[in-house]
Amino acid sequence: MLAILKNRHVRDTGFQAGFVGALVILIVALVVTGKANLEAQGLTSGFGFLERSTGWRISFSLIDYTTSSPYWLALVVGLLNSLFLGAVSLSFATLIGVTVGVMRTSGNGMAELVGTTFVEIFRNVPLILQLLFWYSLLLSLPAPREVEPVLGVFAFTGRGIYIPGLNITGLSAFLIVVSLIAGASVNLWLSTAERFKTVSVAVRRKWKICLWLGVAIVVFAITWWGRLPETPFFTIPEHRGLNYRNGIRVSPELFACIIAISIYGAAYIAEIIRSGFNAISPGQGEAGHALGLSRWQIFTRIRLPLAIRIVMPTLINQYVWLFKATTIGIAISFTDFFMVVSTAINQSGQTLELIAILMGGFLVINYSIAWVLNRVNDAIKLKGTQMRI
Amino acid sequence: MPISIFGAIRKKYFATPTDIVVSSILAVLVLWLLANVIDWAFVKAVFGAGRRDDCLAAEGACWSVIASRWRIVLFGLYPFEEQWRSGVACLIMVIVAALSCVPYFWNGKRLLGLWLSGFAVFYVLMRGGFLGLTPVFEQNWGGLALTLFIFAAVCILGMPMAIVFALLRRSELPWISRTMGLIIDTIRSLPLLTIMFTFAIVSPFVLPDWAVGDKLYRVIVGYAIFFACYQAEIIRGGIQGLPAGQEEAAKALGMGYWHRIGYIVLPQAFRNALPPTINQIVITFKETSLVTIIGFFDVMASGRAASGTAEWSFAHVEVYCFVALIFFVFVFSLSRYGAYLERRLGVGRR
Amino acid sequence: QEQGGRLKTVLDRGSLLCSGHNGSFLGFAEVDDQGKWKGLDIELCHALAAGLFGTSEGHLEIVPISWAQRWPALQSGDIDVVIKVSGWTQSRDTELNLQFSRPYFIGAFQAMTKTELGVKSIAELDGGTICVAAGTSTELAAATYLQSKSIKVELLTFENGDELRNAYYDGRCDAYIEWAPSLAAARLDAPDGAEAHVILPDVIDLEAEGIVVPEGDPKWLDVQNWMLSSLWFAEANGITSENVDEIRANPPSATIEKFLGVTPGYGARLGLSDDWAYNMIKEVGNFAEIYDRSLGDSSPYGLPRGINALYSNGGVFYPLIVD
Amino acid sequence: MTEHAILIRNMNKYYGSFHALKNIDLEVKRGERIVICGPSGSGKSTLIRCINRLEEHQSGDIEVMGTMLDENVDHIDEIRREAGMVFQNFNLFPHMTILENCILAPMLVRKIDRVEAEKTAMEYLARVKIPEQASKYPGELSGGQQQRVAIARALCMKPELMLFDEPTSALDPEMISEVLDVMVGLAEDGMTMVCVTHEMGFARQVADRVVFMADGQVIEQAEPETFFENPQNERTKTFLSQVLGH
Amino acid sequence: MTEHAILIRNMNKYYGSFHALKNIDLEVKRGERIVICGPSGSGKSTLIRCINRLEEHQSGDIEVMGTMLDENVDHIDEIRREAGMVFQNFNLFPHMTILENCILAPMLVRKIDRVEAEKTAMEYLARVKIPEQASKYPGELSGGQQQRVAIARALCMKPELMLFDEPTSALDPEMISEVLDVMVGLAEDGMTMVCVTHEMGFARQVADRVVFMADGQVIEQAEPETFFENPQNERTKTFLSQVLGH
Ligand SMILES: Nc1ncnc2c1ncn2[C@@H]1O[C@H](COP(=O)(O)OP(=O)(O)OP(=O)(O)O)[C@@H](O)[C@H]1O
Ligand SMILES: Nc1ncnc2c1ncn2[C@@H]1O[C@H](COP(=O)(O)OP(=O)(O)OP(=O)(O)O)[C@@H](O)[C@H]1O
Ligand SMILES: [Mg+2]
Ligand SMILES: [Mg+2]
Repeated sequence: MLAILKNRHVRDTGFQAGFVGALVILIVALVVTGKANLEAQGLTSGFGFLERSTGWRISFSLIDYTTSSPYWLALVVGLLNSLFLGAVSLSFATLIGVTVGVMRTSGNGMAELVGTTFVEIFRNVPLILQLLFWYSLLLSLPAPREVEPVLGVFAFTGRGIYIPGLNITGLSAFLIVVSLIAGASVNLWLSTAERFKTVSVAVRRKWKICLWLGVAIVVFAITWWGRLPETPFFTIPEHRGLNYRNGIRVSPELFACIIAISIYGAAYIAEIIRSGFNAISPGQGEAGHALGLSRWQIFTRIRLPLAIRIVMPTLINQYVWLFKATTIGIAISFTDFFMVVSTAINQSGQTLELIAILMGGFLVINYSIAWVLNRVNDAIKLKGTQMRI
Repeated sequence: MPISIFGAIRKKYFATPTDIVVSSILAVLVLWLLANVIDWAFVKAVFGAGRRDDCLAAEGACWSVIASRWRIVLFGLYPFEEQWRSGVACLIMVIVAALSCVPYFWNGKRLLGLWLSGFAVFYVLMRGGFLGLTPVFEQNWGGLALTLFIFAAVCILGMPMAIVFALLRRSELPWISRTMGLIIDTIRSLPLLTIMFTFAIVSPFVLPDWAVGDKLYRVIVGYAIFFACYQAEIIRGGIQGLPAGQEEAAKALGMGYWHRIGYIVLPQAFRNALPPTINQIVITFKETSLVTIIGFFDVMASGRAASGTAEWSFAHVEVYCFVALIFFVFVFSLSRYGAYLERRLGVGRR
Repeated sequence: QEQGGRLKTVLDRGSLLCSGHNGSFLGFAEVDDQGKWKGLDIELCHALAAGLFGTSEGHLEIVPISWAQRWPALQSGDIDVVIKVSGWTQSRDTELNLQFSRPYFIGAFQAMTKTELGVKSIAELDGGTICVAAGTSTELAAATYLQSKSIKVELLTFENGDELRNAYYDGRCDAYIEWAPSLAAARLDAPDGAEAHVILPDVIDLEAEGIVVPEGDPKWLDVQNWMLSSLWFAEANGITSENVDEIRANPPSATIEKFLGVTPGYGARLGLSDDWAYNMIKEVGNFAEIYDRSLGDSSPYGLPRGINALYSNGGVFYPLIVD
Repeated sequence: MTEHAILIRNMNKYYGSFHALKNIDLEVKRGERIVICGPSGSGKSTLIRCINRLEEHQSGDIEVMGTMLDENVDHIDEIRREAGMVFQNFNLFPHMTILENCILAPMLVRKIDRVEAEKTAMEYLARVKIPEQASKYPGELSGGQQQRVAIARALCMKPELMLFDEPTSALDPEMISEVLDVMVGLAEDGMTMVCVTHEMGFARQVADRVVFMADGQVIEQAEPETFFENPQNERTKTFLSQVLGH
Repeated sequence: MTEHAILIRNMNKYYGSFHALKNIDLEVKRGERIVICGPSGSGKSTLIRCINRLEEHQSGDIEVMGTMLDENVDHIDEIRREAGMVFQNFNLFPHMTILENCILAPMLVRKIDRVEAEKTAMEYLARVKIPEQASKYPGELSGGQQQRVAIARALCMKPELMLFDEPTSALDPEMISEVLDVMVGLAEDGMTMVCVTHEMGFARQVADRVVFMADGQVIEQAEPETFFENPQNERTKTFLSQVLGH
């Protein structure tokens, strides 16, 4: 008997069974207690409430939503808002981050100073504070009545930023962005995938032209289909009464979220980009110089592509992390997924179900982001064993 | 070949025509920003306690609100007469943090002892109920002290968890490592806010009554688990950086699993993982500010309470600046220290 | 939880866990210069604790809590009672398994706008923007009202009271819908002076704010109701924290004698000590005093009682019969 | 007490589907000194690592100092205590001083108290001729010194048997001899030794038997004289001509 | 059109306060093949890198193909177009295929259209004997192949002059000869070459002149015969005895 206990295989099996078993028991126990507690309080469990109408408003929505819409639609609205905010602010964060990262490695003392200051300030103050700060700043812009539009088309008011825009539904705008991203991905795939290696560049170029023609048609179709009825297709903001009319209004909540997350994210991305540039051996640039390439050509053709390849794995983690940071929008009532769930819990009392939906949503989104970006990374990463660059 | 100061400046800032343009534009931008900020924060600002009416008239910052209500920002709801305790407690935490930057404390036992004793003193002082100190319950803690308390508790609780998670994650037994991997990946892809929210709101429903505890401690546990999942991956990275021969040599000497882990693997893994660990701790401190959203009176919330009264409700930007400064001081010094360590370790690496 | 559980739990624990705020809510829960809670809701917490334990000193814990968390926190036992300006709505009452006490404050939803706009009624705000607090009954009421009157405005929601007010001051919206007390407070507090703002007469809706306890705990609810009633009873009978000792020494009537615990019965039926009302009045005073300190003339807000006065002064509140 | 230090019977080892050791039979008597040689990839390291269970074998028996190497964890511990091992890459613990490296296992595994352990350690460090380095860290020593510390560390556990896996192959030529000297001294003191090495001079000088491996099999075993002068197998001859040709 | 490919007069180069090149005078005629050698740290790389302004010199004149190397950016561009360079570490762009590496600069700098550039590239790749690798990435090639690609890449710019900085020193012995073969072929075609190398066989075979440097100075210049058989300077003798001794 004792000998059996001393047997390594028996032990290993025992440990594993014990660990997994304990975990399963824990989960079951939690669920059972949860059920019992909720029943004791007379709360009905289940997902039936998703069909009930909510009765509350959502101030920013990409799709049609009214107070009589059901809960599931509210959740979809929140999810789309989160994705929208994430997509926009991560794009800006990347743009700013790369710029600042480049500034910090540019060799220009002034640019380095500004870049460093930027990073140190915005990385060392909590995001929530920055968000509240930008929000107060935006709110303190003057009221629409007092604002003259910049260049005749952009109005920066305390009530939002007005920009010229197409009169299309939010959903179709979202779909357009999605199709553009999809087009870009296919493009990348065409130029990097192993299986197209044998196809000549000229043929591939033709394919790409077809691809972008297709994307253009799709985009156009979506735009047309998503027109708002009885409005001109293209409008610019103009004064009317107390407010600006026409054009697209970006609410201060959304705008503050975008600024805060973009800048906070940019500070982190800048650091990553900087380390990427520093990891490139100077020989690469020298080889470019020796071939007579200009500074700009060396930057765009050699150093930037290399830096991006080096930092891609780190960037992926950073993107997932930044996307999670969008939940901060709740602090100024941007109706993202978390805010909608939180309001729904407050209004419906279906705590457990909604939390499950919340977590499920984020798991799906984040795993998807990581999956897509990892595919991108696989597509562009340096080929071969020699990793010295 | 001597180089003049002007030459150096020229080389650094105005080497090429492009550099000249970039530098000049940036310089103008920086000066303009700086001028505005100074104008607002100093030239046109109102200083000194209780000058609300001057503030309303002034164009610049109203530092008067800080002068009048700084104690609320720092100490929150802590009883007024007892606030010295809160202050001393904060100071102790800062000292503990500073001491752990001294290489003398860089081993598991000393570091653990330092933090545990520092934390214990902090808690006892804050909580009171002995030596004639009136008891003050957690609900009345607030401001910086609460932020520091949550932060320290998360680190102290999370670090051992992280070690356990990391060891389970790289266990040779496939089911254990896979299950742990799944748990870690899942928690890592959830936002911290949702984790805190869940532990604050949901856990009372699914836990038996005796295990529920105060909301503060539930949130700390939730945050600690979140922290542990990130830190576990960092530690795992540190362990993977070790040459395989280290563990084999220990095995060949007849050392058992715990001895190998405790004496050979972990000490080296921590050394490898020091820079990312400090980075993680910095992030943890910053993100402690999220607890305000789930209803705690931390330094963010107490900041808002400071301007949340009839008298001062116009002066929120100033209070935000003050809170930002507090965070900046802490976070900046920590991250600078981390950068210094990284350089130091980088130089010493063989 | 078994019957009467929460009262017993609280008494056994020896302290009351009452809802606070993560930040502040003007007039109802604020922090003074010394870091002490004050405001109408907080005073009621004090009254309740004093009634339960003789004094609130050492027996009251104000637990900071956000709006979104008050129901879960109540259900999970993090707090014993929600006194956090919560409107009595049907869905809350039924679906959320909450039970409301009789209202202790009536807030009329009204809109405030800038005088210079020259707007006379909400209908004239058509095309403008209105700020409102998120996820509260205010938002719902405003939306319903605007819908029914076919007024097309944009509703902007804010989670936080400070944010909301500042949004309005900063011109973020043309009008600001809130219940009247907050509006009045905000108006008095406006950076450009009270005169620059006007509260439109349209009453969008009324909201009755009650104390909230979990459903199925009648004894605990009874305590809440009788606490409120006692505060009004004292006001109606001119009993204040100043003169309560005097009156107790020589009670003018048998009812008051009973009320103040000179003769037994008033407390025992609720499971409290008989002098609980006395303790309460002694500590926080009658409802008028509480109101006066928090929102009325002794506060910076100077908000008139209006509808919140006793029936005898044109309000809607009245004490129940003490027998 | 058996007379065999190591007894391997019909042992097979696979890495996945790769058959790394094929039907190995090997006997090592107490006090015997064995040198194992053979071309790269022939399974020498694998064999020696199977003996103290750094690798697991799939079939056949291994008995070390009379203890059967089976799934019983106590047996594994027992064998590891009795067999000291020295690696090609030294594998000293870089975060501990030389002395700490040497006393760690005796204290933890043999439960010897610190003073005693330090005494032993200093003895063995003196024996490998570097007592003066005791308080340095491994990173501050040369390769040859590090390898000598590794030998001392193994000796501190007072093993009955020492296993060496190419102890000199990571060393610069001038350091090889100082390590070999130590090993020769050890052999002269009668320690049972199994040593994988390409140092044929060492084999000639101290080995009681040379074992030649190729392709995961033991091809030939013989006393050094016979082995070097008169190898039987073709493979052995080619190998020897290569190694000695250098 | 001057007859000099390179003309360096009294050139000095400092790294901070360190005087790396001291009063260098050097003339290279068109079609001449120069080998520069000297001990490590003597400034060979620095000299060759000054010629195409990868390093800036502080005083003295450098004239390449009749163009003065001064602060005028057009002159620098001109010189870089005319001088191809091959580095010790190949420095191929790892994110581009071999072909893309070769056509990048001709397309961007010489504005040659893609089809034309690819044709030229394939010619030169054929000349360095790896046309079949055109669509692979540098990481997929051996070191010798990479260095040959680097030579082809430089040739694609049709330079008048080639600079080599120890092109074989990062290579394994068996790859050195394949690179040297390509260089010999280039020399035979009459390309002007300046080559830093320690391959004395190569120097003997193709060099018109050998330049010996030490301590940032040119110590001795001579035809290979004279240089190897009859060195004048003491330093040269020591150096040669070391290099040839191996
Ligand atoms: N962990 C492993 N997984 C798979 N195959 C392995 C592993 N370790 C060793 N091998 C293979 O087993 C064979 C024997 O390896 P071993 O290291 O024992 O050779 P060796 O005789 O010690 O060679 P060397 O003289 O190079 O050290 C080799 O073919 C090797 O590739
Ligand atoms: N960027 C630099 N900063 C400072 N000093 C440098 C720099 N580059 C080279 N040096 C110094 O200049 C001197 C000449 O260096 P150089 O690289 O030209 O030598 P070399 O002859 O090419 O040597 P090797 O044969 O090792 O390549 C050396 O002493 C070196 O330390
Ligand atoms: Mg081996
Ligand atoms: Mg060189």
